[in-house]
Amino acid sequence: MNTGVGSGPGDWPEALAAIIEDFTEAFDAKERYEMLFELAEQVDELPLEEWTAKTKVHGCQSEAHIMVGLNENGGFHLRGAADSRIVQGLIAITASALEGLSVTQVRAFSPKFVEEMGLSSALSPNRANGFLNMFKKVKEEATLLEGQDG
Amino acid sequence: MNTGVGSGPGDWPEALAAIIEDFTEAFDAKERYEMLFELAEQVDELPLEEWTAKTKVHGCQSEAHIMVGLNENGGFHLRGAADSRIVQGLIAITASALEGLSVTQVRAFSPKFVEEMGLSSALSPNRANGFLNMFKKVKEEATLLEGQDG
Amino acid sequence: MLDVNAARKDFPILKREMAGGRPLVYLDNSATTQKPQQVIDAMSSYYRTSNSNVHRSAHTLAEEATIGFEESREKIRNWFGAGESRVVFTSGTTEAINLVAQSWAKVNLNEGDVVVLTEMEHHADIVPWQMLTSEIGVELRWVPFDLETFELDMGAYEVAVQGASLVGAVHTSNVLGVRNPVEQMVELAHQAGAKVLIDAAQAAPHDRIGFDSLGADFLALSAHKMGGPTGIGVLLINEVAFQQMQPFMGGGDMIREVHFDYSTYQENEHRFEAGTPRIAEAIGWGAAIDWLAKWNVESIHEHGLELARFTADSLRSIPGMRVFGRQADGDGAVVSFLHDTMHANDLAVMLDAQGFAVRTGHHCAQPLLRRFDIAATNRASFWLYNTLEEASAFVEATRDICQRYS
Amino acid sequence: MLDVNAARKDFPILKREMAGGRPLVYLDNSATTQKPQQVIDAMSSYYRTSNSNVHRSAHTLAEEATIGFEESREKIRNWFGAGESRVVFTSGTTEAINLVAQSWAKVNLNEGDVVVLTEMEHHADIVPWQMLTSEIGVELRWVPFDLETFELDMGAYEVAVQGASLVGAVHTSNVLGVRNPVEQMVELAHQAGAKVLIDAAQAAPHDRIGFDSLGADFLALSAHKMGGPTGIGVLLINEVAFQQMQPFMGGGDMIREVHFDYSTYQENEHRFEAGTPRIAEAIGWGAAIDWLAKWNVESIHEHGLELARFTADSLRSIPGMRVFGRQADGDGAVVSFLHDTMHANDLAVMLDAQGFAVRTGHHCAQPLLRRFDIAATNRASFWLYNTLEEASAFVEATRDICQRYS
Ligand SMILES: Cc1ncc(COP(=O)(O)O)c(C=O)c1O
Ligand SMILES: Cc1ncc(COP(=O)(O)O)c(C=O)c1O
Repeated sequence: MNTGVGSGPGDWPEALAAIIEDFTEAFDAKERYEMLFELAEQVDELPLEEWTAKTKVHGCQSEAHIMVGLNENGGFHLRGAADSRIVQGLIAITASALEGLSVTQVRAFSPKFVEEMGLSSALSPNRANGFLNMFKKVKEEATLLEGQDG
Repeated sequence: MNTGVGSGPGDWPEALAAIIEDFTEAFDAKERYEMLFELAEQVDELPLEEWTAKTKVHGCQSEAHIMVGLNENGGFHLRGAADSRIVQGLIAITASALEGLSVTQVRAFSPKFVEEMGLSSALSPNRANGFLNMFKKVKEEATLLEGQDG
Repeated sequence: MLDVNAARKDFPILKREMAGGRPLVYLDNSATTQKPQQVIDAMSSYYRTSNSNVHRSAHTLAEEATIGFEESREKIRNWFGAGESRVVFTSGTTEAINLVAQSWAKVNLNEGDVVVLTEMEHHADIVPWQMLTSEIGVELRWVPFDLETFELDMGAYEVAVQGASLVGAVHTSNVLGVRNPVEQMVELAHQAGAKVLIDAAQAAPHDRIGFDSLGADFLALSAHKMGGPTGIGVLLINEVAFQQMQPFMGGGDMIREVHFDYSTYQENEHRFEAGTPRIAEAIGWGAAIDWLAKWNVESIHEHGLELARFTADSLRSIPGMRVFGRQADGDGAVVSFLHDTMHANDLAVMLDAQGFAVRTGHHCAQPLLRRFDIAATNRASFWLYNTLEEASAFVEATRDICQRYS
Repeated sequence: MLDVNAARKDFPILKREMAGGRPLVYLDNSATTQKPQQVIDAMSSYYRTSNSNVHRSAHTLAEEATIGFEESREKIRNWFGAGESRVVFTSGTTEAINLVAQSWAKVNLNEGDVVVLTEMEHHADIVPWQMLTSEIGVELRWVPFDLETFELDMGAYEVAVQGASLVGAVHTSNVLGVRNPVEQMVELAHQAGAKVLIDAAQAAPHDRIGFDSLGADFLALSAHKMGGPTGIGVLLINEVAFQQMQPFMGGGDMIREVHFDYSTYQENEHRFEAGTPRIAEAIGWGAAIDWLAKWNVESIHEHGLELARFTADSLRSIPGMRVFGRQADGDGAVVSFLHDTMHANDLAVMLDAQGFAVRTGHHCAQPLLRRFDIAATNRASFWLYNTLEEASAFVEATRDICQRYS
């Protein structure tokens, strides 16, 4: 089992490595999307009332919102939601990948894990951009978090 | 041997039918063009001094000029010249086809004989237009000739 | 009756296996149709045996290419009943409409002149006119449609054309499938002294259009939506309008003489076709028309409509599903739909994972969608190779996804 | 050294038999090159397996088509060294130059502003500017060339660019084969504050162009002259100039949002690519670049030049023959010639009857030809598959025809 810090392939934190394994073992794309739909339910959902211009992820085909914070142990914690379940599933995976990390670790985290999950058509050029925009926003917000700390 | 009056395939005057036969018996396109070059020498050439705006054939890739008249027997007679030998060869064939006909016969003459001669690439869309323009001009001028008569 | 199975055999892509070994069910025909092998072969064969630049040259390949290219123009002229009109090749419907805007409207209209458009237009028939509002100050008048019946408000149309100079109207909507009463629209426009441009991009694959008999002044369409290749389309132009047009782009092939201080232009269609033309594309399109001629266009139309009706009716029975369109006689083989709670993209991705290709988004008709207060629909669209089995499998997959995930 | 025989094998058309069973000797490469089987296959395979409309859709075929299309853009960007610049697809060089005229010049220039052109320009780089003189009143300044050395008068150029806003210059002349000192021309133009558009239609198949390092503002070329399909070309645009451009044509794909009363546009290259793009064409062009990458561009250049030199020298030895061009290092593989008494068309037709395809006419450069007081030349032009044997057979056939019939 992998216990890396997310620098790239082969270096994923445990929770993420488990999700990747589940995905790669899925029978086909249909099953993988079904898993995404399920994961979407498990995110710490950002309720509609908290969706603002500040939380919005741009360049995404769906309306997606994220907010970063710290959990009770002072580790990184991501909340998010999207009108698309699939996008929300990707947010959920990201959240679980980054949960509890330090801000420095978050900023160094590679987005390449999605490529390993076999979600090629969910990660269409457009959609992939959406994911990458989301991931970039997470890192930017994480940096602000650090600012708050220091 | 054919002794028609030029209404179309199978109805060509003798002189023209002979030329067509020569052409269809030629070995290949190269030989046919060589024949055109030779025929070009046999036209009753319209000398440069007589080239005017009135004699000019329009829409032809080369500079071509024609003048219609009557021979000693009162039959149709075509003189012409072109800076292109190939075009002049086509004028020569036309002249020999129409030689001695009545104006009415000239006006009814079909231009389809060139198709039978296997000169496809000499009769490119552009060039064919040139030939057809020339043939049309011959008929128009023939009509004027009639006007002069009457 | 259309022999759908015989038609299918000509389309190699329909044999393709998708994710999980599932067959491809291609329901995105309004975006672009698939190409029969005959079209692919015609282009390959052109490149393998006759490829050459066209016009003004004396060698055999150039002759063959020129003849092939110009023969395709004649095929298109005949197929669309434009024997007394002009056939100008463009890169597609979009460029054809821009050509009307730039070569006709900009030259013949003045500030304050009115262009009438319908609220059903594709962006291709909106943006060029908006550009012209800033360039020369024409005014746009919009003709609404009924949100329940999806029908153009012909009363409003009749009022709008009064004093107008040009009408731009989609023949068959790519979102709603609605076929507009173009005959009546042309008549009313002409009575009011306005010219008419018909966007027939969606009608071309399903209808036999008679341009001369319809009497419109301009008609635009794309090869790629009727079995032909990408990169080519056409503007059909009535002779009177043709004579009022000025060249759009300058360059080779469209000129007669070029001097340092002035140039003169061709007087036929080439006047509007600057540069090396789309030779292989024209030849491929000609082959598409030859291929289409083997089938009966009326039965292509009927077949498509039958699938669209079945699909629309079946989708309506899915809880939370909204269907846009009426699928009346003459309409296109298009069904747009949107579920209340299932995100359109999620539905599309789940369908795709099962081999169903549908389009999702605004279909380049944002103003139309905004009238319904929505930003996207899913859209299934059919052509002659689609079967009732495919439509039915598609509906069941959709039902299943919506039930499980919405 | 270029392995010409290996290269020939990839071109099915070169096996074609012409009139009388003679082999095809294709010497009309400046008009359009032949296509390797790999290019034909790439397009067929696209149509057979992935054909779909691109952008904004969620199904697999649309993804594949989008990726293929955009990957081709990147191949073109890399091949032409435009990593820091913009790559806008057009239908060819001609449309690319019209795009500069309409999207940049018309927006940024005013009455009296000066556009400098050379007397060597192709009509594609003349007519769009003449149109602009009547549209917005720009002035044209012509830079002459020497009728003996065929070289651009750089002294006159340096004077002409003073106070000019734009220079339009052909990289390599399609009639003379002369390669202009484009590096120096860009530098002088930029010193004078003028932008520079390079017409690289003839350079593209023979030269490795580095757009970013050349530093020109615009560069136009066509796929069909470098082994790619008809119907597609490109305009490379420096980032600063790109930001100064306004959309040319309106429609799908180039918009961000369309409202009844206004629209907003994409900010990347799509802004200038209205309508369904040339998908198969882009993919075919990408395959042409992959294919070209297998050969050494420098040796393609050297090979072509060697054939051109041999041909020019040999033709000069035919009595009454005039050769236009210098075939200096860096020049294109083009030889224009004209016999004193043998009509250019007659020569071409006689050559054609023996399987030799040469171009004949004004080569879309009437002003250039008029400087020589002629209306046409014959032109032999070479590419990597032409052999010395072909060139030599061609010269002998020409010599023979001129001897016998002039
Ligand atoms: C120098 C030059 N410029 C422009 C063009 C025009 O290219 P296209 O016809 O592909 O637009 C050509 C080709 O004929 C050319 O040789
Ligand atoms: C109604 C309608 N008009 C115009 C177009 C634009 O066609 P193209 O993208 O081929 O120019 C389309 C296709 O999307 C359409 O459906």
